[in-house]
Amino acid sequence: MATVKESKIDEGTLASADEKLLAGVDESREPELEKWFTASQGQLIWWRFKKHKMALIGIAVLALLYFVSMFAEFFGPYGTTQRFAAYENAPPTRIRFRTEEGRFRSPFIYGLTRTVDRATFRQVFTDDTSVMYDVKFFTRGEQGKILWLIPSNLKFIGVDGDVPLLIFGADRLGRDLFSRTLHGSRLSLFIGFGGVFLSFVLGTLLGGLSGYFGGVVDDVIQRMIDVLLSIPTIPLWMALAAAIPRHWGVTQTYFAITLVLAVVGWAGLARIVRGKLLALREEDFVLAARIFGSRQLYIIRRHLLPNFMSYLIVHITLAIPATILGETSLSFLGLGLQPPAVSWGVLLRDAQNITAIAQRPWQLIPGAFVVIAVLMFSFLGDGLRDAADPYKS
Amino acid sequence: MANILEVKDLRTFFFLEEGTLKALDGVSFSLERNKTLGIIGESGCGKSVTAQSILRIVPHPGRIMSGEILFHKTDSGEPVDLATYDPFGSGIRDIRGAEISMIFQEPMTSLSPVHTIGNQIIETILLHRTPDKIEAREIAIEMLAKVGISNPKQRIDEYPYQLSGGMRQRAMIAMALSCNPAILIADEPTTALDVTVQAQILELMRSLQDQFGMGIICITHNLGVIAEIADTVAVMYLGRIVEHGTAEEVFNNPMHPYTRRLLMSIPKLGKKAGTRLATIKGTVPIPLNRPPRECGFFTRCPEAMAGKCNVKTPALVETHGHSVRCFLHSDEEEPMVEIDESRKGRRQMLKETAK
Amino acid sequence: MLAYIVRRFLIIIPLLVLISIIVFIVIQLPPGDYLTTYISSLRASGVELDEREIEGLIRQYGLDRSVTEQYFIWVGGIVLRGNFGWSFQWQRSVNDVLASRLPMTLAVGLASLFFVWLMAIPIAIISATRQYSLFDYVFTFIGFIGLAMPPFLLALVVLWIVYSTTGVAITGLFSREFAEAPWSFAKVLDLMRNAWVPVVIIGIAGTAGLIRVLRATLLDELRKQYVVTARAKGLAENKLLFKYPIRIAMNPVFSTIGWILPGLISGQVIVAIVLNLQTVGPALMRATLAQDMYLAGSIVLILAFLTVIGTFISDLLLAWLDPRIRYERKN
Amino acid sequence: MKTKKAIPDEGLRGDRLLEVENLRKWFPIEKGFIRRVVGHVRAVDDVSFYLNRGETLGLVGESGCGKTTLGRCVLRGIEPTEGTIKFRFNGELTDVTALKESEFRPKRRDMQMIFQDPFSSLDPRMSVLDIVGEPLKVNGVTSRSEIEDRVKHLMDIVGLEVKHLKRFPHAFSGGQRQRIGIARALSTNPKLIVCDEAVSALDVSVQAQILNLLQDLQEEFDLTYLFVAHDLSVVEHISTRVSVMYVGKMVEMGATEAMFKNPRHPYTEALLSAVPNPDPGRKMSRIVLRGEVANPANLPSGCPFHPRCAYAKDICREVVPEWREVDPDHFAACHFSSELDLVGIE
Repeated sequence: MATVKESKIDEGTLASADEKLLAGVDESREPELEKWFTASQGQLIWWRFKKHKMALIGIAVLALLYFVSMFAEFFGPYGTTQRFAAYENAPPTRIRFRTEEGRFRSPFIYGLTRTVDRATFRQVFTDDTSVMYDVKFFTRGEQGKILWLIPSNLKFIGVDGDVPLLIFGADRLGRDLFSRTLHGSRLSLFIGFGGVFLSFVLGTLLGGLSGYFGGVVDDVIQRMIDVLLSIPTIPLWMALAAAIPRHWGVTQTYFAITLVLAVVGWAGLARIVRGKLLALREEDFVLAARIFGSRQLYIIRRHLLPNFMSYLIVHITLAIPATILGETSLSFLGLGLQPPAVSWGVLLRDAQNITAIAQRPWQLIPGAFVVIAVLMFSFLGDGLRDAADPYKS
Repeated sequence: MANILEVKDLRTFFFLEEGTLKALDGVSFSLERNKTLGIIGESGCGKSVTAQSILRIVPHPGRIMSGEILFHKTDSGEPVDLATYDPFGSGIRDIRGAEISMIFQEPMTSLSPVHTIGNQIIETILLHRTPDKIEAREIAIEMLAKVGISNPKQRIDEYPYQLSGGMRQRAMIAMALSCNPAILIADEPTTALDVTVQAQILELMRSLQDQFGMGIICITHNLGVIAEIADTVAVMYLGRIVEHGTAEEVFNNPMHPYTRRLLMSIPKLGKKAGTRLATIKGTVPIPLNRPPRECGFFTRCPEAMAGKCNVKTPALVETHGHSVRCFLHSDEEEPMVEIDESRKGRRQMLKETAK
Repeated sequence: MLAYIVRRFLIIIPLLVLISIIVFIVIQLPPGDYLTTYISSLRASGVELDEREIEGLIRQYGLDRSVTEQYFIWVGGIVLRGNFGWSFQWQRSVNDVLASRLPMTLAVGLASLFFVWLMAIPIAIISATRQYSLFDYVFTFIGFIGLAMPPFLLALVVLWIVYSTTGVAITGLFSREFAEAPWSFAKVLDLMRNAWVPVVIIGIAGTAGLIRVLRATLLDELRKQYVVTARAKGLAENKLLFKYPIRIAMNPVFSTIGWILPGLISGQVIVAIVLNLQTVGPALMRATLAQDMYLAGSIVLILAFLTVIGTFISDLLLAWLDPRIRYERKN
Repeated sequence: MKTKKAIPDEGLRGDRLLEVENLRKWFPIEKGFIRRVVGHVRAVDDVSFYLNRGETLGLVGESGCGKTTLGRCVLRGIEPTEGTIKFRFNGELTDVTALKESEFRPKRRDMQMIFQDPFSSLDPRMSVLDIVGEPLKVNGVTSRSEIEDRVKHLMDIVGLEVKHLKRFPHAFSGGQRQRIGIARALSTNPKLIVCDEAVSALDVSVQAQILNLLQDLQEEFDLTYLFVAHDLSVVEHISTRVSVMYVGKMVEMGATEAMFKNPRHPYTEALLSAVPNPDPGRKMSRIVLRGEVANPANLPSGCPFHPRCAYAKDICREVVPEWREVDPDHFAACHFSSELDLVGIE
């Protein structure tokens, strides 16, 4: 047909000329542009995310934290229960590079001698400068199982000799706080995933049902959310955590705590999922899909879920630190994980009163890990939030 | 000639991450008292930035880089150059709302949702006309009556969402005219309105012009609205005025290929001429990182001349009763202007030269 | 509007009933009860009770009845007589235990709220109006840290810093000499001297949170067209900011007072334990551990009640502050 | 006076593609937490019309008059409250509203839609290939190469460059996005396309391109359009017949030219006179309507237009005017449509 052909010449050619003008670029940049034009939402998010420096720092630090926590047996010089009887309450070991004579040498430490100050009856640790102990990397230490599987006694750092290397000092039982913090990070960091995973499943499911079915189902779920959100979080956590039997093992307690944290977490998520679902249902492309005959489930799978997945990921990233804080708080109160389990919260329990802190301020160090982990997650979440909607300006 | 506003060679650039966006690249026009200038163009041509530049409310990161905006306060008095004013200073603030005021496209978002319309109108009057609150309220009520809002004594205490779209636009107009401005800038005043309401607002603007005698700059993409209301018309394309003349001249005797095609591309009521509309290929480009010398329209122009339109910038030249910027009509070239793009803006540069 | 208030208020009742049921179930969740714990602790200290004595105790505490009955007795007491039940642990009525602690809890919560506002509002306004300035960056960063630091950890750190520099252990709301003393001017002064620590600590996280929210809202509002309109009127920038965008951005701040306060109160539970405050926090902690179910249940219930009432107040405030919402309700 | 019929011959009249009778869409207004229904928004209220194969019916009206809802109801994008929608499937007029969703789904391919917003109508996460190919996939075409070939062909037809197959919507301008939407609508070889304000969001020069494209496609593929728009000039340009809506009701329907020259309803007259004319020479007097559009949740008694009508009499306040054929194929709902001498466009 003549007219159609003509229109094609007239308007078809516009496309290529048009976009060059749109972007205002010369021909040489075309391949680069084409990459941009054929980029999926995921790629656009990633490109945008990469520009967010804080978020990149966040992801790098978190990667490091998780890596170290997984290989705690390797990075921590000692086991969590290994005690150094002469080193109870010992301060962090000073790693030295200069001998008494003032010469520089490879890193070494001194052993400590414990005396009691006659006036205050306090313990005093003094350096025993008679022997220098070399600090060594990749040494052998106590046998442990890396990743619960591989038996190994290789340690990242250690001391040549029989004095302990207490990088963060020792607790009142003479255990190495550094090793305990690294081991503790495993429970603390991963409880975030567990709790968030559970609340994610619950929240997406119930929020989805609520938004999808509407009507009575929606009403019931919404009221449930109302009730849950009306009960203050921390008291509810406390009351629920108190129900965990004391005699349960570490694993059981761990999952119970995860459950407790998720009980509160899902409600907020469900509300977001529902709202997003309702908004997306109104989008024209969803109506279009219905009009050309798509089934409901297909629309949910193909259009709705992918479109709010990025929001969910953002929400989750920001929910993980909340869970970490929750575990820390509960364990700190003694309602969460119990010794012999080691987590940041459990470790901070040893710094519960002013006497303990005054004696061993280094027992606050696990707290710094909490702050760093949470901070990095916030950076990451912020970056993701900014990148999540790549089509907005 | 009683010009109240003369814009000369105005350049407003936006410094974006992707590069410099030349929203206005040498715009010149003038406005007479009691007359209406219509500025037409498609989205991205720079028509709204023109309005923002005059009032010095160009959003960040936009800057006026060169040019003059001469505003004649009275016929006799010396003109002031608004382009040299500090956008946050009291000089321009005394002019805004008092001598030059503006109405916007979306009357819902243009008014604060949590303040009554009365509050917002009275505020303007208190700023510029009278410090007396009671008098200001009376003026506001009078203005509301003038723009055709029935029962103004009651309506003055209503919130914007309580009014219909047309009523809100009337309230906006009442606010804009409350201090008897010399110039009213209307940025797409009827675009968000239904056609019957649009007719009411256009009618209102015309009758108010008769009453108040202000000059109007009406910015729109709707050719019908322009034909309806404007005495002179400026057609903008890619940050430049491509054609400028009386409404009759521009509509009946368009000379720029863009104007011509634009007029042919819209369906006209009652003139079903043939089945196909004329089209312009492509879309309006964004004036980002453009070559320094070109006719912006050459990529879409069916009459473009290679070696000419793509390498030289035509000048706006008066021929046959109105001005046009096209090499088909005159070989004259726009003089090259060197702009220091170091983000300084005109004001700073003027300051530096003064030192 | 009145109809709206009534209707909105009526929703609260079923909500509270549901909450009380959930709270009671949660409190009943731990295996065993107060008596079992009590008896075993007696046993540990060498005191053996015979069957009759135990049964007597069970009856005395009402533990022979079914859980449903216990619930109705408890709730019935609260509704009919304002009696929250008996605290096994304190051997006093729950009302008694709370009477001394609840006012102090509320006072600390309110003071924290004002601290939050006093700090957050100006900072947020400056941050938003000077976006990307050094001020903005610094406070955004501090805000991040404030949010990342659990309040109890902050309390510990402050405790340590003050102790290591001055040697004073700042715990409790009163100095030792005033702790048991009757109320007097000197006692109030003493309270002021001690109370700022918990107030600041509890307030920090809230401040950080509010700065973030308010800054974001304000940045949104600053981009709105009505700001341009106001500017085009010739309004000075500062006047304009306060009258329009700030006024509108503040709506959520004032209207959320209802649920911020309960949030601060429940947030102070852990801080109160660290700082050894005479508020409901430590009481709740001990009650949950000792399975002192009526005390624990009442505290959680009261906090939930405060939240629900707070949300109600917030809704009303919002309707009052924002004419748009008022209007929607009418129609 | 008898108007000239827009439909060329009697034979075509029998070629009905769509017949809509007494269609209603009432949205309940709920109040309180028990969701008591306190009233209804009568978005579409007792509307009847038909469409013949190959024609374009323009549906005009001001915002909130229910034209978009009507367009969506016809395709059962929104379930109508009441009424019948008969569509010709395989030569037979079938009542679509009587079908279950599962029975209707395979028939949906015959009726498609083009949307107003070129941004929200395309899933940003899908490439052009996926967007245009999706209706094929959903309707049982499984071979990827077959889908790709068909999509390339469609892109060619609507004036998109085939090499942009793998691009995502964000790479296209508004006009091009609209072309993608058109290609998607065409993919199932539909008979009817509802164009919901298909050109309103576009710049004027691009609008002309899309209007031309729509006309070319109609000719080539024997398409029937229900063209929903608020711009009367555009509707006049593209439609064979026009129907005017006012708060949920149709007030007039007839062949475009005849109706615009000689309207039979005062609202049509007012609407036509309000359109600004891009011809500075002709500043004609216009009818400026008083008052505001009626509230569809609380309609005035009698004729819903009577509070604003310059010709209203007592009967208009009391009796709802009937929808009747005032001339052959020219319908109007006004008590005085045969008496009034209304002015159209010259």
